[in-house]
Amino acid sequence: MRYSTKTQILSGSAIVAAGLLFSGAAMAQNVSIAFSASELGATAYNPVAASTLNTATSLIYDRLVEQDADQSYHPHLATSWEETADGMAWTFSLLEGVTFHDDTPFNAAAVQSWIASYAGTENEYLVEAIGSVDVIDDLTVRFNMDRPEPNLLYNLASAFMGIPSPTAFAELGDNFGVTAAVGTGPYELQSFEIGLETVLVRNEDYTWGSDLSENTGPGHIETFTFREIPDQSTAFLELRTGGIDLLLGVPTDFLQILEAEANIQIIQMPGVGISYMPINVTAPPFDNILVRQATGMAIDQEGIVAAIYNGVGAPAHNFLISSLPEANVDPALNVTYNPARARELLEEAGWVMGNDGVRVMGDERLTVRLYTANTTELTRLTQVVQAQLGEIGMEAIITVFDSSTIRDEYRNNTHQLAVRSYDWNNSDILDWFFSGNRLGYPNVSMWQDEEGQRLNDIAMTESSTSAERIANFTAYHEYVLSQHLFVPIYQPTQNIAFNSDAITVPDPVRGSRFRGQSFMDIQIVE
Amino acid sequence: MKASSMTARTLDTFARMSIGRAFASGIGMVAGGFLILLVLVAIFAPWIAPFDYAAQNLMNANAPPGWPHLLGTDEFGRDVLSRVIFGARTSLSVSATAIAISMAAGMTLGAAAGYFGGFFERAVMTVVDLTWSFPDILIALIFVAIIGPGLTSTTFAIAIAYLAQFTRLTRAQIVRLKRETFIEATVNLGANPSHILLRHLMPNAIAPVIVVGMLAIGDGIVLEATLGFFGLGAQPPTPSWGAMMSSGTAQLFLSPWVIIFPGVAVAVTVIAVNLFGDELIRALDIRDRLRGA
Amino acid sequence: MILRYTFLRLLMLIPVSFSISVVIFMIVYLLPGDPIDNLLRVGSSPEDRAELVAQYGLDRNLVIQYFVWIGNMFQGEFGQAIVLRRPVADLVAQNLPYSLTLGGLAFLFSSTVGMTLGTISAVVRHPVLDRFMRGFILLGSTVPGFWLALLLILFFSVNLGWFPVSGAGGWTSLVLPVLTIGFGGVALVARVTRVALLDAQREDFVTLLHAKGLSSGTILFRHLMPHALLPVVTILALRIGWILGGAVTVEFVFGRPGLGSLLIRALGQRDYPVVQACLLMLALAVMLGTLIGDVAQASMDPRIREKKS
Amino acid sequence: MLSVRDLGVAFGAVEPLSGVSFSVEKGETIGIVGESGSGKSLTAMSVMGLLPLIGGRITGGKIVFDGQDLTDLPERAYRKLRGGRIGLITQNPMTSLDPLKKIGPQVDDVARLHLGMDATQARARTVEILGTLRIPEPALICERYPHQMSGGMKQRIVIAMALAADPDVLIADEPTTALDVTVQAQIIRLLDDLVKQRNLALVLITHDMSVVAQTCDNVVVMYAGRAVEYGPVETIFDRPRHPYTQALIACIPRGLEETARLTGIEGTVPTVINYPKGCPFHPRCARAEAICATDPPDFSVEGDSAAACHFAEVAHAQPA
Repeated sequence: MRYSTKTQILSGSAIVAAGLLFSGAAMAQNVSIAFSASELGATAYNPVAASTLNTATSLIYDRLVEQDADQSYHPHLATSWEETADGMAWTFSLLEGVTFHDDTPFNAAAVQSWIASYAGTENEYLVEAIGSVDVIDDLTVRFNMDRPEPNLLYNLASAFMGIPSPTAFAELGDNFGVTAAVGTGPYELQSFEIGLETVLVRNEDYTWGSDLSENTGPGHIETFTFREIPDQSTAFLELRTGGIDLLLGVPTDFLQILEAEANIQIIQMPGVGISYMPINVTAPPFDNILVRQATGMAIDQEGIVAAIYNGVGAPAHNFLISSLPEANVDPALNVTYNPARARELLEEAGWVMGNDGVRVMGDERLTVRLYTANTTELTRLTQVVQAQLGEIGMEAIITVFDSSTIRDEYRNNTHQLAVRSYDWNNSDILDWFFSGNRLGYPNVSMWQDEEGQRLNDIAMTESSTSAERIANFTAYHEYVLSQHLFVPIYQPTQNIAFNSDAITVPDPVRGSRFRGQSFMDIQIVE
Repeated sequence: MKASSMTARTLDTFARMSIGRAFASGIGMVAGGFLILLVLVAIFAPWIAPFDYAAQNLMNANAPPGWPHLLGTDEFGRDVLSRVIFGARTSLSVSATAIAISMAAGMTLGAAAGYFGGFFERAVMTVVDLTWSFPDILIALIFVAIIGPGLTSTTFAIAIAYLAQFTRLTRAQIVRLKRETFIEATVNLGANPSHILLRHLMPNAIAPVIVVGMLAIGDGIVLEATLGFFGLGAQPPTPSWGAMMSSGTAQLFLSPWVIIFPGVAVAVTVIAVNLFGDELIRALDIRDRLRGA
Repeated sequence: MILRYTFLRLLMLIPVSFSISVVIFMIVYLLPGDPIDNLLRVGSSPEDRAELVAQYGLDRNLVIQYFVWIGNMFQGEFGQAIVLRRPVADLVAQNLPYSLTLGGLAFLFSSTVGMTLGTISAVVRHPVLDRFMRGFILLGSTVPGFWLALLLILFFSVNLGWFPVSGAGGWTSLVLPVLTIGFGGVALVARVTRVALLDAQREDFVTLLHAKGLSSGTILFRHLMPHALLPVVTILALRIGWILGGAVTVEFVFGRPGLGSLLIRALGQRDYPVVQACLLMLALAVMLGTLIGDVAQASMDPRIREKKS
Repeated sequence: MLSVRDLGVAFGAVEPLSGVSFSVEKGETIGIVGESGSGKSLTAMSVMGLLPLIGGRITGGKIVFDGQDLTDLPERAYRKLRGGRIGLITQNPMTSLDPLKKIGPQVDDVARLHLGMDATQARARTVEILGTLRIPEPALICERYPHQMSGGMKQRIVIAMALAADPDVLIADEPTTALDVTVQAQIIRLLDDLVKQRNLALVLITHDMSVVAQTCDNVVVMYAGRAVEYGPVETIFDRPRHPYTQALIACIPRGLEETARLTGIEGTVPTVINYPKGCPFHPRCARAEAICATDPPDFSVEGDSAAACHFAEVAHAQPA
């Protein structure tokens, strides 16, 4: 494995190292990958029960259906499906000849027990709408719905609906996904050291890849080593020195440097998340809607994208990623930068400018608590937000917490503003963040409102067709925007970097994320 | 009251004489001079710093050293020189207050343990030995987990990490002095324990403790920097050398000056503290009494 | 004689370890928030919460919980990690070897290199060497670990490519972390050895040793080194606690697992059983350190052996 | 056997010892006496060639041992002499033994090094020597540690070490100063027997004139780094010709009447940096004249003794 050591930092001169002393460059067919920062710390490869899953999961398990980048659905373990007109039943015909890693057969009975296993788990909402499952014959299964669920296909394509082997799932119980993970996927779990490394080895008798991969047979690569590297720049250096071949999440400020490297290629995929600032409506002064609206107008999304993300990614003006149909709301509701109007609103709300640049009302200063988690990206964004709030006379005091402590703070309702981000490419994220029964976390805005709840229930449970669902969610989205519960800031792109001297990666990348289907097409450069 | 004024006087002459000698030597002069300069910079930071340390100017981010930003700007366009100057104030004050607390607690504990001895001494020394051999970074991180990130918890974390050193040193001094004949004499004269401790034992024990305190300030700055690295020290935008050094190691590739200058500041300060400390030890001629630590 | 002395020291440790275990058990309740919040499914009812609390035995009063905990501990039953949902024993077993190899090697590196440098600087009175030694010892205590780690990675891994940037695969990934931790340790041990040797050389009996016609080499190794070892052994023994927990910073930068990092992660997630187990392991290592220090000193110095027993 | 001619020693610019001469034959004891700070211990270190250890160097004179001049002997050869043919007995027994090692091995070293004995032979020899020094159960003692021994016992062990390789010369640097009176007498008698039985040459350095009187054949009186009078003990004690010697002899407490007043010498011993010019004793000398303050007196020889004093002839009268 050859690599160039051109560097601008210390020596400045390009030194090509003759021999490689370290063992990373195993000649055997192995590709090593580093997870992105958001995927670190997954506790188990158990799609049914785990709350966080990483990319390796999509290689161990297959899904009935796969979703492409253009939101279209492609068959995988389900060859075809049809939904009854009233949306109360779905029938799937299954792929023949598919076996789990423990050689037990994949059939209708397996699907039936798999759907049932979601009961009582954190991911139960995925199958909530399914009343019961009937086995028609060995390769046909029917879902009898309690209510129409236009989002079913989206759920079935999600990583959380990978299909585990029922026998192994029952046998291992809580240990499933920890000591062993049995699915039908192209790769089997060889070893898993939590917080360090996961090694997958090729499933030789895999031939049922989806049409999102050119190679539907066994993978080209013998083993994939997934590594968890907590320090961002260490991961970046590993890629530079050939310690890893593929980095799944590249921080934006490294893009500039990586692009300058001859042997490193960058792939930018449309973003699947938003960075935003939730406003706690129960904490004065933000119980006044004018103050909330003013706060929204203080943030210069375009300026932020240009300055600290050097033009990579896009500004966010509402709560959903722009590729979702429910994102095109009435433009007037979009949150845009307008500092002059923001100052007027604050004056209107009674906050007059004090002598030290901070607004006052009576003897009270406009000083607010601004929380964020201790990752480099978020701390940097929070400091820019702090400065922009300062421009309109609002003094924000930052406190940086580690990720789980910050949840306690939200639950104890000690925050006023926070800077955070979410990763989801479906409009039901609105229910997740704004439904009344999830106050504190994830409903950081602590918002409870019957009109909001009504619109939420209609969108979640009473949309029978996808067109209807889009309309309902758009209405809900617009109502949420009108209440000024948050300030959208930035839509990051998904950036993946790989060592082009070591591996070739399919381009364009199929699917909404760089997942199992793309790994099938990775090849080693001889 | 009279006793304290007498102790103060002996301390005063003692200090003036030894500090003078410490400054006399070449190294002592340079190191001591640098430390005085540093304290002045920390005190008059607002007037010295060319820019407001928190003023962001995103258009001018990551500008290399030059004019008007002599040491360049960081990823928010803030002036690195001003942040290093204000950083001196944070790092020095955090470390100095922490060591002061640690010294006060350590001396009281050590003196009591040394003087009363017996089971009390055994208990105190065992606990203190445990904190000393427990990694200081872990003590600090546990402490921060309990009372949350920020400068107050960093100060207490550093104070606890060095408590053991001062307790051991004071106890060693007291135990050694307790056997001196002049102490037995005062005991026979019917002086009560606190009188003996305050008037006689402590003044003699103070010299080595002050010197070790100085050296510990250097270590305190390093520990504060490490806590900053974990993002648990000074909260943005308050500048501290530690936080600046760990403001995302990505800076090393984009704008290394943002990390290198505070790093140099830490190194030079700690070296100056150590050099001056050594000169002070030689001047006070307490090398052997230090072995109790 | 040594056995009797060690046994006595062990007896003295029992009350200490008891009080420490109580402190460790209580520390966890000082942490704000609790792990059940991390576990609770979003929007679950108070009954779910109560059920989970009962499942982990957090509802019983503290004293009972303590004795259950200690009872399990003796049977090697560390309980179930709440957030990571696996036996604590597995977690510790997975992380301990990494800490032991890294910490152990760093310990050996800093003691051997430290002692050699200390001895050389005490024996060879050469002004230039002296200045270099003082400079090196000074630098050892001024450079923060994470900074040194970064510089080493930049120089050796990125520029020269001799060692991997991070990870825990094979001996090559150990070199830079050991150097980073060891650097501080070497400085400390060298300083202590140097002072101890200089003091030993000033002892009266050294004149008689020369008068007996012994060569300065024999005097140094057979008579002076044992004297110098006494303070060095005490310092090293007290640092045994650092083997397991001291490498947190290095483990973070080099992306290596270890007991220290496990403790910090568990602290963040308020995973009580893991925090308690890690703290207990560290406390045991520290107590073991003080015991080994005392016993080593007693075995080397007959005066201590007589006095204390 | 050992003769020292005009020995001069310096530490950096300071010269604490100059122009010292004496010689001693086998079976003889020579005493070097003087108040502390007179440089007498330096003679021991010079003869042993250990001055570099304490930062000193020989500036002049010769040390002839068995016909060989030691001042320019290479270190390797010197090391063979040390402990082998010249034994040293140090002053403070409490700190002369390595506290971490047992007694046995510390004594065996000398025999193994100089007589090429193996462990068992050396140990047998040690036990035998300890026995001759009247140490009870020597075999047991070998297994004990220095801190378990009394001062007197430890001094005997130091002596055993000095004797282990059958040396020709023994140098005893104030061997009894740190011991209490009863043990002092035993040690002195012990040394005296050794000189007689083993036909050794003993250089006894002390500040105690009564010890000199009991054991020495010849004596050299030192003051402020110089020899001021030397000669056989009888002549020196009968007719001390140098005022300092007379004063020293006068200080020996005699007689038992309660009224006897102890006489002392006014003033204090000069430190090495302020040695007075001319005769060093003149500031404290009752008979000092102008000349004494200017030019240093030569030795006025009388038979086999001599005194460095301008008025040596005059001072015959017995002190009051």
